[in-house]
Amino acid sequence: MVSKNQNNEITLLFILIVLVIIFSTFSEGFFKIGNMLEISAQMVELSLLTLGMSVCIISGGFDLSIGAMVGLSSVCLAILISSGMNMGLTIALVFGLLLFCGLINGILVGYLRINSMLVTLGTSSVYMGIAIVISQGRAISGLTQEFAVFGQHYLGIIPVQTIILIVVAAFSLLILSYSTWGRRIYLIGSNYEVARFAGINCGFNIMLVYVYSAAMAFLASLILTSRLATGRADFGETYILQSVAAAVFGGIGINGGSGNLFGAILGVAVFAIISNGFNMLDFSQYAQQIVIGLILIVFLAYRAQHNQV
Amino acid sequence: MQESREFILEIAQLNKTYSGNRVLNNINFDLKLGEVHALVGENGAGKSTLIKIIAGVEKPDPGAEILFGGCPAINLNPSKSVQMGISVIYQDISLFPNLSVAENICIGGQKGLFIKWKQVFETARSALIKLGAIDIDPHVPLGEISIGQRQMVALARALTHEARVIIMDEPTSSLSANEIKALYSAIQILKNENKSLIYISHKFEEVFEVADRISVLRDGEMIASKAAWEFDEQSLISMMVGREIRFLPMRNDGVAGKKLLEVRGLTKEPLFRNISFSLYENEILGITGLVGAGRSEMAQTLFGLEKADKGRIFMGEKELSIKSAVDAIKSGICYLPEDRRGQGIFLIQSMARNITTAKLESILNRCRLLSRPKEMAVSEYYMDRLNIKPRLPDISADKMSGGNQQKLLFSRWLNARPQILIADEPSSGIDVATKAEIHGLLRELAASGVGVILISSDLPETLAVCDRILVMRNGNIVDQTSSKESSQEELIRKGLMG
Amino acid sequence: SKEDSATTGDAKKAETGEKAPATKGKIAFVTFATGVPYFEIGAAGAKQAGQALGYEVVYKGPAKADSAAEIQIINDLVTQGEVKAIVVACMDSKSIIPALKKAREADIKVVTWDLDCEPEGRDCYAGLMDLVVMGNEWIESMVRSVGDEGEYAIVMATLTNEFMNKRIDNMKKYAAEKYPKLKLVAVESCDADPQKAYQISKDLLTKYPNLKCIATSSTEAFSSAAKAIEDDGKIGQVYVVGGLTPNLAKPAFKSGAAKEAVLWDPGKWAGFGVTIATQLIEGKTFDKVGKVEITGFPKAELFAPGILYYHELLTFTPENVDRYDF
Amino acid sequence: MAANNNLFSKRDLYLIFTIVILGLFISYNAPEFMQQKNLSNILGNNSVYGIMAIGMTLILVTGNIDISVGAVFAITGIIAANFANYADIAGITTPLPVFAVSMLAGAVLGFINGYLVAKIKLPAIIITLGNMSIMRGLLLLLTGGAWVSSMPGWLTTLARSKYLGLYASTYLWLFTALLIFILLKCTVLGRNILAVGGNPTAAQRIGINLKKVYVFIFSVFGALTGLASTIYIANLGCAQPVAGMGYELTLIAASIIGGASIFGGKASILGTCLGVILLGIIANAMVLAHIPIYWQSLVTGLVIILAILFSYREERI
Ligand SMILES: Nc1ncnc2c1ncn2[C@@H]1O[C@H](COP(=O)(O)OP(=O)(O)OP(=O)(O)O)[C@@H](O)[C@H]1O
Ligand SMILES: Nc1ncnc2c1ncn2[C@@H]1O[C@H](COP(=O)(O)OP(=O)(O)OP(=O)(O)O)[C@@H](O)[C@H]1O
Ligand SMILES: [Mg+2]
Ligand SMILES: [Mg+2]
Repeated sequence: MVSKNQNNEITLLFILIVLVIIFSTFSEGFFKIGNMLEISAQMVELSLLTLGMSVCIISGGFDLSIGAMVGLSSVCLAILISSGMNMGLTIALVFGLLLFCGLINGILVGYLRINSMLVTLGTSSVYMGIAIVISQGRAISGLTQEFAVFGQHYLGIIPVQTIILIVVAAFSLLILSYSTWGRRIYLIGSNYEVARFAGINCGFNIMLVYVYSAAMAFLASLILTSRLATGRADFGETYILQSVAAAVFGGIGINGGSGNLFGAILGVAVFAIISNGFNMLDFSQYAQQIVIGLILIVFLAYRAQHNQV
Repeated sequence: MQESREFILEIAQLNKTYSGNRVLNNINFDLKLGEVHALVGENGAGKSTLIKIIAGVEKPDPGAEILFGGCPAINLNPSKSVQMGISVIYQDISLFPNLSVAENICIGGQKGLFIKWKQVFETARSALIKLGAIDIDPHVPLGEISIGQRQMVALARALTHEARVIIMDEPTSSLSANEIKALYSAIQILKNENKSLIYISHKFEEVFEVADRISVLRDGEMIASKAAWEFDEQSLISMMVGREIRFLPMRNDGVAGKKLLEVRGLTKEPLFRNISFSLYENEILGITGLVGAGRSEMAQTLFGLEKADKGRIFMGEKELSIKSAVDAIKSGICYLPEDRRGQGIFLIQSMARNITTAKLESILNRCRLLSRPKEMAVSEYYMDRLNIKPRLPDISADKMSGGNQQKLLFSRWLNARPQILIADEPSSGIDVATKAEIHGLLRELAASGVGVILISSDLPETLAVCDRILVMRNGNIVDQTSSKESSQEELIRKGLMG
Repeated sequence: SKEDSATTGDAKKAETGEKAPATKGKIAFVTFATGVPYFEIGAAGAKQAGQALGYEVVYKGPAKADSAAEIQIINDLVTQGEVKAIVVACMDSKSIIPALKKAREADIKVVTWDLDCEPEGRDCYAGLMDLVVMGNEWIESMVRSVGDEGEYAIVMATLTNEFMNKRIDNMKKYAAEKYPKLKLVAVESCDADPQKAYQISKDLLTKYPNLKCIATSSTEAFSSAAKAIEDDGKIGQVYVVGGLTPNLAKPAFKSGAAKEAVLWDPGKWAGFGVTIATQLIEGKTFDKVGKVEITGFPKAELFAPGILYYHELLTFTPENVDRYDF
Repeated sequence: MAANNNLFSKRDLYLIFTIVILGLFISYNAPEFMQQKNLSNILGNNSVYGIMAIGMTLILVTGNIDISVGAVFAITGIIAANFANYADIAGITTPLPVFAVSMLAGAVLGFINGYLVAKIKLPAIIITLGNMSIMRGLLLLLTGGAWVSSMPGWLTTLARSKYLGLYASTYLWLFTALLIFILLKCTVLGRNILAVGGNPTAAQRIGINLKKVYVFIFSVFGALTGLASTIYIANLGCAQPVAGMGYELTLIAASIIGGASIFGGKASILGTCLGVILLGIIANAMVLAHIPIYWQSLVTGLVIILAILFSYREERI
């Protein structure tokens, strides 16, 4: 028997293939190795953030501060690197900083039991504020050539960031499906009260969720900052709603406790292909928006109908 | 004219299939005016499914014939059935935790644009008084009262609405003797008003007390439908189960072992105070009392879910400091909660996941990752041992019948290998055969050295299984008896009534 | 009547310029936000100029101001490999560089207009004038409106636009040096939200009763501040200055909240960018600093290597505003 | 514990307390804060958010969410502005028809949202996200991004009409709050809405028509958004196709600060209004207390977190 989840991923794969065929027939440039790799590289940041967001949603919450954390981390990375600090040390420091940000979110949500949307909306403003204060609204450049490795280099023909994504995604999939922490996240997300009665340490496990999400935000910002060779406070803003949309599109249940990270990544891939394909086809931006909206609703309606039977 | 007909509800050739799985097979069923028609059957036999179809919540397979008051009821949906005068108390107590008790009782029946608050509260209060549930404040949000009290609210709700057919799916699973008595008298009043009732229960004394007619479902088939006096308990059981069950003497007549647990002066105002007792190896300690006596709260405090005001807990010689459920499980104390849906089962998760939760360590492989084969092995072991149906570890728990969900919950705590198991109403909603199995399991556990605390409102069950019984009332322990004392039943009844 | 139908046919073709056959090539016109009047006017001008020169101009930009999305559009254009030139307004002068470099490596001419990027990212900046210095014109406009003394406040669009920050820093410095009696009391940012700009303006009027002028650096801020002054009953007491397209400036002129608005014609500017791009495609190089001959842009000059200015700043006033329509 | 404590709660008191303390603190640093003019400005300006936040609360009560509010806001704004200009030519000089048209347009768009949510049985977040994309795309396609400006005076003067020291828009906000409060508190329909939020399955089982409830609340939200957008265009004297970007999060924040739960069943209309006022005061204080712009986001965030910690106490035992 094919379970619901697998079913979902098969449908998503099917959609991906259909889209690729459609775009390839209408645009010569689309189905080329170069472009495919370009798509894979373009979707990395959103994918990483969607991983973080998905885990939050699975645990029954939201993390709206990922955008601000990306900005904060980007600014810090750029300032430290451009001021000549050793790259390894910088990365370690900023990574530590973001984990700390995640820890604060996690403590407020997990231990103080404050609504995650509220918490992360508040901390988002704080993290963004710190980023703006230390960058004074400037875009910071002057990054070293060495730092370009994360976002501009290739291993063979494969972009480094694509490899990072594959490794991180595989690791996350493994952790979420096969570690006790991952299992507990699903259980807490499906019913917090029941999880408490089952003797699950909800506070601690939820705290880790937000730390994980912060770690994903760090990686996304590392790649983004390196790819664009600039640090900016507002780099992450547009990703928040996108990541929620991609997660839900990929089959993560908005009420928590269900869904699969593989589906979420496929969700991002569909978005990336649509956006790339339409750019190739010289579609107007407005028409693109309309079509994306239609695809979203029609596909989900189709899926909802079929899951009911 | 039609009101004078004998049958208010007639069902013929009813089938129901869930994704290819037939759970109701060619059912014929009818309900007379002013009759109490009991529906019995094993867990998963299809009782709830049948009444959900009558209530319009589930759609039957095509071809079924349903007549209500002589008229065909086609394309039933919930609002239609409510309009026709069908009122249901669902097994999963379908109420609104965010609304007050009074609103829960009155909602759906109000006419007009505005709510007449005074009327709502008066109606609610009088319904509650009719059921003797005077301690339930109609102003309190439903989410804040205990599961037993919620069941009373659901009953009050069914009495309030001008229904012609009232369906009760295990209305007493969380109730104790007094409330059940009140229910009997309420049912009598309804009968006198010429209302018809369908009554589903696993408790035979109830069935024989209220029913005029009894229908037996087995594996989705209607086995028999006869007047109540034509059955006796044994024949009913053998029809339900299809075989004989023997009830073993349950009590442990041997000497109790070492002292396992000692509780001294446990207090959490205003729920309970000054609770002191000991628990010994090989012993099943019963705690009984009326709904709202504070038993569940006390157990949850022992399990670390609530913080006590004062009191000390010793395990052997060592004093325990239990700050959370994690601590409690580490010390070997496990708690099987009474509110299955709100506290027990992860409805959207698979059966296997529900079973292995409390001891994930047991299904880790060498890399400290969850091993699917091990998980399957563990869950299949318990599905066999407790006869959980359907035997599909991957389907989600919300697709299972209430009794099977309860067995799932039981498996979870068995798998956690407790030293002390606190079971809060473990046999609520469980059929006789399984109940016997669970009692056997509890006894087996006790024999293997585990201390069992059985919280039950079901007095016969308590008397049959427990070695020693504590009686709680209003948060105090009022009485203690041991099985050796002769007139214990009397004593307990006295303790309960105060 | 035959002639008539022929001309209307031509006009139709002209309108749907993209479908006109046998163009000399395709040029991408990229902005960092769409749905903003400023860029829409620019896009129309760019298409018109392209058509006049025999090129097909495609307009692209993210739905919402977003530098990462803009960069992705550039990347996609490069992979697609159909355009001969990109005329781009850069949201961020630095982060866009790697993408633009790739475009240049792929033999695509890159011309920036509106907001420039770092020199290594483009072949040419088709500019209006030194935009940082342009802020000074607003200070001059302020002095023309309210005199050279008194309190003023600045309302800017977003905090994270480095270029705008530079311009405002420059404005502050210029005002402080040239008009020491002008006192800057506050700088606020409205996040490009008109409603927030309205609220901030009202709050400024409350906090600083002696305020004489609100200098703004974005369309939203200008029109919202003008309305706030009107609603607060401060007409004649407080003025708003800054840049605004003439059609949007009319209400402010009518109410008397503004005496003038200093801006340029974005359509013309975009057309300038497209014109430069076509010249680059056709092999022209700009290397001699000084005046350059470009039809339609009499004041055009090569200001420095790679930087062209066409010097056409417009000052809209209640008197002349009806002469423009954009 | 009062019976209907989901409409009036201790939480509201904590919020009021928080707001008062914050207000005192601000006026210590900026005496202008307590001026009657400033207070009425805060109430007037924030009525745009206030009215929509009440609608959003209504959506949240049922366990749904609406991301498309910004797009509906923009569309109704453009429609209202165009209508006002035509009406002016046709000789109409009262804003009432503009409100009516805008609210009607909003209700229609809301109806579409509600109908899809009820029909497709999908999380509203994703349906409204898709609709947002479609609506914004259509709007930009049709308007080409052009603003509608030069509104007739009889509409724009609305932004300065005051009665008893309060702006007209404040009264509209108050009226909306009262209306929705009465709806939830006193009407059968309102209780049904709460019931749906508390337990949709149970609600269906007692014969409440979920579809009707969803369509109703989304339409109401749409109409309220239309109301707010008309106030907005009257305030600003122009309408923009990009208006309302990001409003959804602000509105949700206000509702949740006020005690609503995104999982449904819980709401406080008073709390939502207080949430809007709290956010409005913080924004106002940034200017009055002369916080440098680069510090504003940081200070805002810290104040919000403190306010949450402070007013969240009741929730925890
Ligand atoms: N939604 C569903 N999908 C698939 N199977 C279902 C679903 N609901 C119930 N079933 C199956 O139908 C059968 C009958 O279930 P039902 O709930 O009617 O049993 P029951 O007689 O009420 O048992 P109990 O006494 O335990 O409540 C069970 O085997 C159950 O697993
Ligand atoms: N969350 C709560 N808030 C306030 N009072 C509560 C809450 N939960 C339970 N109570 C009250 O505490 C008392 C003890 O409840 P408890 O559930 O412990 O009783 P019980 O003996 O287990 O009865 P039951 O048979 O209903 O489970 C009851 O009066 C109940 O109303
Ligand atoms: Mg059942
Ligand atoms: Mg209990």
